[in-house]
Amino acid sequence: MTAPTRPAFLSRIRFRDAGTLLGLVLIGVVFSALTPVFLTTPNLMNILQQSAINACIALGMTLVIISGGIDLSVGPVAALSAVLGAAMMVAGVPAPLSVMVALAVGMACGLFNGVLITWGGLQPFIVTLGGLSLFRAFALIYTGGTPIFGIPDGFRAFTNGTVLGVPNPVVIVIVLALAAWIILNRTPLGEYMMAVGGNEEAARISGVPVRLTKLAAYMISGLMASVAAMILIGRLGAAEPTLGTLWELDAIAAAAIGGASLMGGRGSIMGTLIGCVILGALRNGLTLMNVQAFYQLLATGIIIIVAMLIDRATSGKQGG
Amino acid sequence: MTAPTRPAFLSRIRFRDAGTLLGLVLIGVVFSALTPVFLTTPNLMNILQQSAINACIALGMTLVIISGGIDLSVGPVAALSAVLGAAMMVAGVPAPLSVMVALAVGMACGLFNGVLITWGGLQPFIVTLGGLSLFRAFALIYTGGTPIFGIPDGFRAFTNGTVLGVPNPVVIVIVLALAAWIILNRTPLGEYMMAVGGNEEAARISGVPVRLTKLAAYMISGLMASVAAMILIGRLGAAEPTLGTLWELDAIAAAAIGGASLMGGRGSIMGTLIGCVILGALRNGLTLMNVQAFYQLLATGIIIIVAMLIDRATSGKQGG
Amino acid sequence: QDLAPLNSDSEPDRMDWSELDAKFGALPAVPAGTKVGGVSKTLTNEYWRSLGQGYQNVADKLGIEFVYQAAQSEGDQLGQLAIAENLISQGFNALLFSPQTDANLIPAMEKATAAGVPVLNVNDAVIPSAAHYVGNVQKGNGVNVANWFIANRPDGGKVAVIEGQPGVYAAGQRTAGFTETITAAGKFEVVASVPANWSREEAFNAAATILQQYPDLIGFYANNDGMALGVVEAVKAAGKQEQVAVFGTDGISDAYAAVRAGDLTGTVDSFPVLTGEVAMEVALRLMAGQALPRVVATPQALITKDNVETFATSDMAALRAALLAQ
Amino acid sequence: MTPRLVLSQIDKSFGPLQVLHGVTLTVGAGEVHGLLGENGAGKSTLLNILSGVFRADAGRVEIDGQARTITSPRDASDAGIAMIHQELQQVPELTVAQNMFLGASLRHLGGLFVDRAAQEAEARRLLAPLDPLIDVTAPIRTLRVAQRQIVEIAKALRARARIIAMDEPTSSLTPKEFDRLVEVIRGLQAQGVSVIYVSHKMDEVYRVCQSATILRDGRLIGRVELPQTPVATVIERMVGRELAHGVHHGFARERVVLEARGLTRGRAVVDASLSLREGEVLCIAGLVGSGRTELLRLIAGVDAADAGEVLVDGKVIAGGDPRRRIRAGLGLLPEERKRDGIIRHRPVTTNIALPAMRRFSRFGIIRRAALTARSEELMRDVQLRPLDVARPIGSFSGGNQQKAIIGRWLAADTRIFLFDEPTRGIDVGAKAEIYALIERLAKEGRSILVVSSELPEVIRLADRVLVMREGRIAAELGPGEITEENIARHAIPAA
Ligand SMILES: Nc1ncnc2c1ncn2[C@@H]1O[C@H](COP(=O)(O)OP(=O)(O)OP(=O)(O)O)[C@@H](O)[C@H]1O
Ligand SMILES: Nc1ncnc2c1ncn2[C@@H]1O[C@H](COP(=O)(O)OP(=O)(O)OP(=O)(O)O)[C@@H](O)[C@H]1O
Ligand SMILES: [Mg+2]
Ligand SMILES: [Mg+2]
Repeated sequence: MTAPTRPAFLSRIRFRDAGTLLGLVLIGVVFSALTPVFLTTPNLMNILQQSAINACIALGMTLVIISGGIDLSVGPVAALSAVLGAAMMVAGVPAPLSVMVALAVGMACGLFNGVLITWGGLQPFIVTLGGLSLFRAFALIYTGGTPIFGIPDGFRAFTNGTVLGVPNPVVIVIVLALAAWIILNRTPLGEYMMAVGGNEEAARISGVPVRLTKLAAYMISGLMASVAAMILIGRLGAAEPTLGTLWELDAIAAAAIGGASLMGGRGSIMGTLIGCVILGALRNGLTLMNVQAFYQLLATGIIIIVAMLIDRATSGKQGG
Repeated sequence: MTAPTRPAFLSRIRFRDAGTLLGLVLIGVVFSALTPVFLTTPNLMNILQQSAINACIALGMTLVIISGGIDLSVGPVAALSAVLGAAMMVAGVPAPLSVMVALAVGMACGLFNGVLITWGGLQPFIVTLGGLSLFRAFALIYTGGTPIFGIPDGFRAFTNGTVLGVPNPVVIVIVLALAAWIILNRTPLGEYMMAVGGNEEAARISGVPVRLTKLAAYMISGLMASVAAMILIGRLGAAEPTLGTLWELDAIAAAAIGGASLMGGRGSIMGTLIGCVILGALRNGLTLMNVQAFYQLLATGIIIIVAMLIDRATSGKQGG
Repeated sequence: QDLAPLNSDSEPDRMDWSELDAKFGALPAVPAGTKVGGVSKTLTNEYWRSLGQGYQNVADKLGIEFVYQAAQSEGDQLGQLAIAENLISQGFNALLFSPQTDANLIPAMEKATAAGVPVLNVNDAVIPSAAHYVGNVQKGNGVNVANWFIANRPDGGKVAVIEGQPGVYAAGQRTAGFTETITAAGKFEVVASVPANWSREEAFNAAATILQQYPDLIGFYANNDGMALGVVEAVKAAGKQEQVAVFGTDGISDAYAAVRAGDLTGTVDSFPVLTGEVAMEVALRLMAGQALPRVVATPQALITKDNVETFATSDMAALRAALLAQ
Repeated sequence: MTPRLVLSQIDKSFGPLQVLHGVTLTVGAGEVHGLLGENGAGKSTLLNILSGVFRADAGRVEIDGQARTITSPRDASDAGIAMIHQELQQVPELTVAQNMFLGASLRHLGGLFVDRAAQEAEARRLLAPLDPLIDVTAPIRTLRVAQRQIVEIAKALRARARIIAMDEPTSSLTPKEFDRLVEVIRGLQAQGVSVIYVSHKMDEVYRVCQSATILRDGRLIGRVELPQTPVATVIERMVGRELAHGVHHGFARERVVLEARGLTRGRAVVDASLSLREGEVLCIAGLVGSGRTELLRLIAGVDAADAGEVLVDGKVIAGGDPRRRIRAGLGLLPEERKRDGIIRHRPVTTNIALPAMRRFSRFGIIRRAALTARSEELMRDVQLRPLDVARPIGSFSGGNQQKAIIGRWLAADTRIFLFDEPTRGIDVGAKAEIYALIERLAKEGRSILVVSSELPEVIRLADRVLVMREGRIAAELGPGEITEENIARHAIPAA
C-alpha cells in the first residue's frame, strides 16, 4: 500500500543511523586490532550485557529528549525504586509484585517531574536537577545510607539467565527498544512527542495534548530507570541508595551520539542503542587493554568527541 | 531622550529579578527565624565568600546559556588551570604571570569547546561532556594525581584579604559581575549573545558574527572557571587535579534560578548572582541548623524547585 | 613553626593507638560545656557513619556535645569546606576533619588553628599542614592483601586491581601497596589495574571483562568493599568462586557477611568505630594540653573466614582486647 | 435562517493592550466572508479566538444558533472549526502526512496505532486538487514555503469542518495556485461550508468573497457586500483615508553596483548571472520553487554557492559569510520572517541594530539613547504600530514585524537591498508605504533586488525583470516588455 514511499523514509533514517554505526565499527576495528579478546563472542555478549543498563535509561531519555526535555534525575529514580523494590523482596513480598511496585515508584517519580514541568511551567533541566537531589535524598533516608542485601535467588537467577545464549538483560532491552520504537514511530504518542519537541506551538494549535505528551515521556523515562534498577539489583544482588550516579550523563551521551538533538524533535531509537554500545565497547576495550585510570578518562573524552565528529561528517547538518 | 521607553524596559527586567530576590528573602526570613546566628554580619560575609566561587562559574555559564549553549566542562577547566597556575607559582614564576597563564589556559579550553561547537557543528552538551573527561584527564596526567602544595603566601594573602571588611573573592566577583552585566547589556557582544541564543538563523542573516559570538561565550566561561580556580587555590593554598567536581550543576542551577532559559536567548546577571546566594544561604542555614546530610540533600532539591515555582509565579510565562 | 608536609604513612613522629594509655595515662577529665565538631566525607558510605558512631560513643560516655556533619556526596569539596567553615563560626573546642581531598579543608583548618581550636585530620585524605593525624596506614591495606596472596598462593599467578576514583590519595596508596608488594614477591603478575570510581556496578563490569580476558586469574584486590562486593558477583556469575580470591578494604558489615558466607575471601578492616573512639580521645587529650606525636596510627587487620568471628563484634572493649592480643 | 457563525462583542487584551473592542462578525452557511483590516487591526487575533488558540476576555460564539465555549484547539475542532494559520505552524521533522493529521491521526489496530498508509492516502487525496506533486512522505522541512502553505490549506480540509478560517492562505502562492484554491473553496461552498478569508490582496478578496467585515485598530468598522462595494471604498474604510494610486517611476543610473556571475547551488540555482545598477529596481519573477529565494540567499551569502561569484562595485567578495556582504552594502529581507528574520524576545531596537551594532556603539559600549532615538525615527518612518520600540518584536503583528526588519537595513545604510517577498502579509496601506519607500531608496541611488510572486507588484516596481524557471534565469524583460503575459510565458516550464 505504502510501498512506493516507505522505503524512502526508512532509508533516510537509516542513513542517519549509518553514521553512528560507522563510529561503532571504527571503534570495533581499532580495539580488535589492539587486543585479540575484543572480537570474541563471549566478550561481545559481555559488552552488550554491560550496555544493557545504560540502554534502558537511554531509551527513556531519548523519548524525553525528542519531546524537547531532558531528565537528569534518572540515576536517583533508579536508586529509589531499587531500594524500595529490594526492601520488599527482602521482606518476603513475591518478586513480581515487588518489581511492579518498584516500576510504579519509577513512574511516580516521572509523574512528579512531568507535572512540575507541564502544569508548573518550569524548565525540565532545573526540575529534574531538583529531582536529582530529592529522589536521592529519599533513597538515602529510607535506607539510612546502607545497601540492602539478600535479593532472592529466584529473582537473581532470572536477571542472570540467558535466552539462547543471550543474557536476559539484553533480551529485556531488545524488547523495550522494540516497544520504544513502536511508540515513537507507530503510535499517536510518538508523533505527539516529535511534534511537541519539534514545534510545541504548532503541536498545541493542532490539538496535540502537549502536557499529557510530556508527562508520558517523563513517566516512561522513570519507568525505564526503574527497569534498569531491577536489572542492576538482580545482577549485583544488592540495592544501594547511591547507585546510578552520573547515569544521566551516560544516557544523554548515548542519545546524542545516536543522533538525538537536545533541542528536541529529533532522535532515533536505533541510534541510541548504537550509542550505548559505543560507550560500552569503549569502556570494555579500555579495560581489556588495561589502560591506566587517567588515560581512560582521556580516551573517553576523545572518543565521545571523535564519535560525534564522525557522525557529523557522515550525516547532515544538525546545528550547534 | 529615552525617558519614555527606558524605564519600561528596565522595569520589565527588574520585575523578573524581583521574583528571584523574593525567593532569597523568604529563605533568609525562614533561617533567621530558626537560627539566630544566620543574620549576623560575619555569617553573611561567610555566605557571600562561600558563594563567590560558584558565582564566578555561574556568571560565565549565564553568558553561555544566554547564547544558547551549555558548558559542562567548567569544573575540569578550573582544575586544569589551577594545577598549571599552581605549578608555575611553586616553580617560582611571579604570581601575576602565573595567574595570567592560568587564565589563558582557561580561555584556551573554552576556545577548544567553542571551536568544536561552532566550526565542528557539534552539540554543546556533548562537546563539553567530552571536555569534562578530557580536561580532567589532562589535569590528572599532568600532576600524576597528586595535589600541588606550596602556593606562595603573597598570593594567598591576596585572595584571603579583605577590602573594607569585604573578602577579596567577593570583591572580585562583584567586579566580574559588573563586567558581565556591561558586556551583556551595554555592548554589541551581549546583544549578539542574546540574538544568537534567541534565533540563530535570524542573527546570522542580520550579520551577527554567530561563531565568534559563541566562541566568545565559551572563552569567557573558560576564563571565569580559571578565575574561580585562582580564588580557590589561593584559599586552599594548594591546587588539586580533582577540584571542581559537580561545579557545573551548581552553576546551572544558580543561572536557572536566576531566570536564565536553557533554551537560550534569556538570562540575567543580577538573577544569577541572587541564585548563587540562594544556594549558598541554603547550605549555610542548613549547616547552622545541624541538618544531616541526607536531609540537606532533600532541602536542596525542594528549595530549587520551590524557588523556581515562586519565580515562575512572580514572573511571566517562560515555557516548559 | 612550619611543619613539614605530612605523609601519614611515613611520618616519623608517630605512635600506635595501643600505646596511648601507657604513655600518656588515662583520659583526662573533660571540662563541662565542651563542644566538639566532626566533618566527614559523606554519610552514603558506612565507613564514615561508623567513624561518627565512634566519636559519638566517647561523646556520650563523657557528656560532650558533639555535632557530626558530612558533605552531600563524595567529591563535593566546596560543600564540605562550607560546612566546616560554618561549624567554626559556631565555636567548637575541637574539630575532627575527614577531608574529601588533601587540600579542600585547608582554609577551615587554618581558620580554626588561628582561633586556637585543635584540628585533627582523621583518616583518608591527608592535609599536609595538619598538626595532628589519626588514622591507619593506607598503603598497609594493600600490603596486607598482597601478603595474604604471597602466603596462601605460593605458586603465584595473575591478579587484578579494581581502583577507586582516579586521583584520590587512599585509592592510589592502597593500589600501590598491593602492587609493589606482590610484584616484589616475583611470582605474581598484576595483569589489570583499572578504575571503577568506587562504584559497585562499574567494578562488576570491569571484573567481568577482566575475567573474560584472563580466565586463569587467581585474585582481585578492590580499593573498597562496595567494589569488592561487585567483583564477587562477577566472579560468581563466571562460576569461578573456587579459583578467584577477592579482597576488599574497609570492613563494612556487608563485607563481614560476605566473608562469613564465603563469597568474599577477605577485607582489610580498619575498624572505623574504634578509629572514631581513638580520634575523639586524642582530641580530648590535645585539649588537655598533652603533647602527642603528630600521627596516631589506628589498627587494621585482614579479616578472612578464619578470624571473622573474632573481629565481628560491636563490643569495643572486646575488639580492643582482640587487637591488642594480635 | 440562522447564520452558521456569530461572533459577538469579542474583547481581547494582551496585558495592558486591548486589541479587540467588542468585535462582531456573522457568517452564513456556504458563505465566503472576508475579514479585512490593516496590519495589527486584530484579524489574526479574532480568528485565533475562534480556533481556541487564545481565549476571549468577553463575548459569545454561536454556531448554528447554539452558544459554544471554545477554550482549546480541541474544542474548536470538535465544534467543526478548522483554521489555516498566518504563520506556518509545522513540525519540521514530521512528514507532510503526519503534519496534516497531527492531533487527529487516523488509527488502526484498535486505535492504538497510527495508520500511516491511510493518512498518506488521505493526504494525497486532499493535496491532489491543490498540488499533486507534493510528496506526502517527505519531512516537511524539505518543502518550500509555498508548498508548506499548501499543506496547511489541505490540513484544514482534512477535518470536514463546517467553518474554515483562512488567515492569509495565499501569502506565498502563485496566481495559478490561487486559482486552484478558488476551485477548492467553491467546492466547499457547494457543500455548505463557511469560509472566513483574510487577505491583503484586494483582487483575491473580490474574487472569492461575497461579503466582508472590516476592522480598524481592533474595532468593528462595518460589514460590506462585496461585488457591490467599490475597492476604493473598502480600502478607505480599512485605512480611514484615501490612498494615492501608484505608478512606476524609474531612477536607474548607469553604474553597475552588483554583479552575480554563474551562481550555482545544487539544482535549485543553476548558472545564474545578473547585474544591478545604481538606483535600479530589478525584480525576479518566477513560479514558486523556481529558485528565487535560493538565488537571493546565495547573493546575500547566507548559503554557500557551489560555483560562481558575487561582485560589488566590480570587486569580487570572497567567502560565503553574510557579514562580508553586509559590509559591502548588501542586506537581505528574508521570506520567512519568523524563522529567519526576528529575535522574538528582544525589543525592536535591538532587532534593528544587529547589523549596524558598531554604528550605535562608542568605545565598545552601545549608545542606548542614540539607538532608541534612531529606532523611533526609523519606525515612525515605516509607521510601526504601536510605536513602542522597547517592546519585544514578537508581540507585534506580522506586518509590523516586517516593517521593523525593513528598518533594520535602513539603519545599516544598506546600498543594495535584497527583498524576498517584501509585502507578503502586509496590508494595503503599508504596502503603498513600502512601495514609496522602495522608490525613495532608488531615488537616493540605492539599488533594489525584489523577489515577488505578486505580478502587480512586479509591474508596479520593476525597472527590469528577470524571470526564473527551474533554477535558471530564463528571460530578461526590459521597459515596455513587463506584462503579466510575458512573465507568465517565460516562467512556465515547457511540457
Ligand atoms: N501575543 C501577543 N502579545 C501581545 N500583543 C499581541 C500578541 N499578538 C498580537 N498582539 C497585538 O495585537 C494586535 C493585533 O494583532 P493581529 O496579529 O491580530 O493583527 P492582524 O490584523 O492579523 O495583522 P496582520 O495583517 O499584520 O497579520 C497588534 O497590535 C499586535 O501587536
Ligand atoms: N529546504 C530545502 N530542502 C531541499 N530543497 C530545497 C529546499 N529549499 C529549496 N529547495 C530547492 O530549491 C529550489 C528553489 O527553491 P526556492 O525556495 O529558492 O524557490 P522560490 O522561487 O523562492 O520559491 P518560494 O516562492 O517557495 O520561495 C526548489 O525547487 C527546491 O527543490
Ligand atoms: Mg494577522
Ligand atoms: Mg521564495
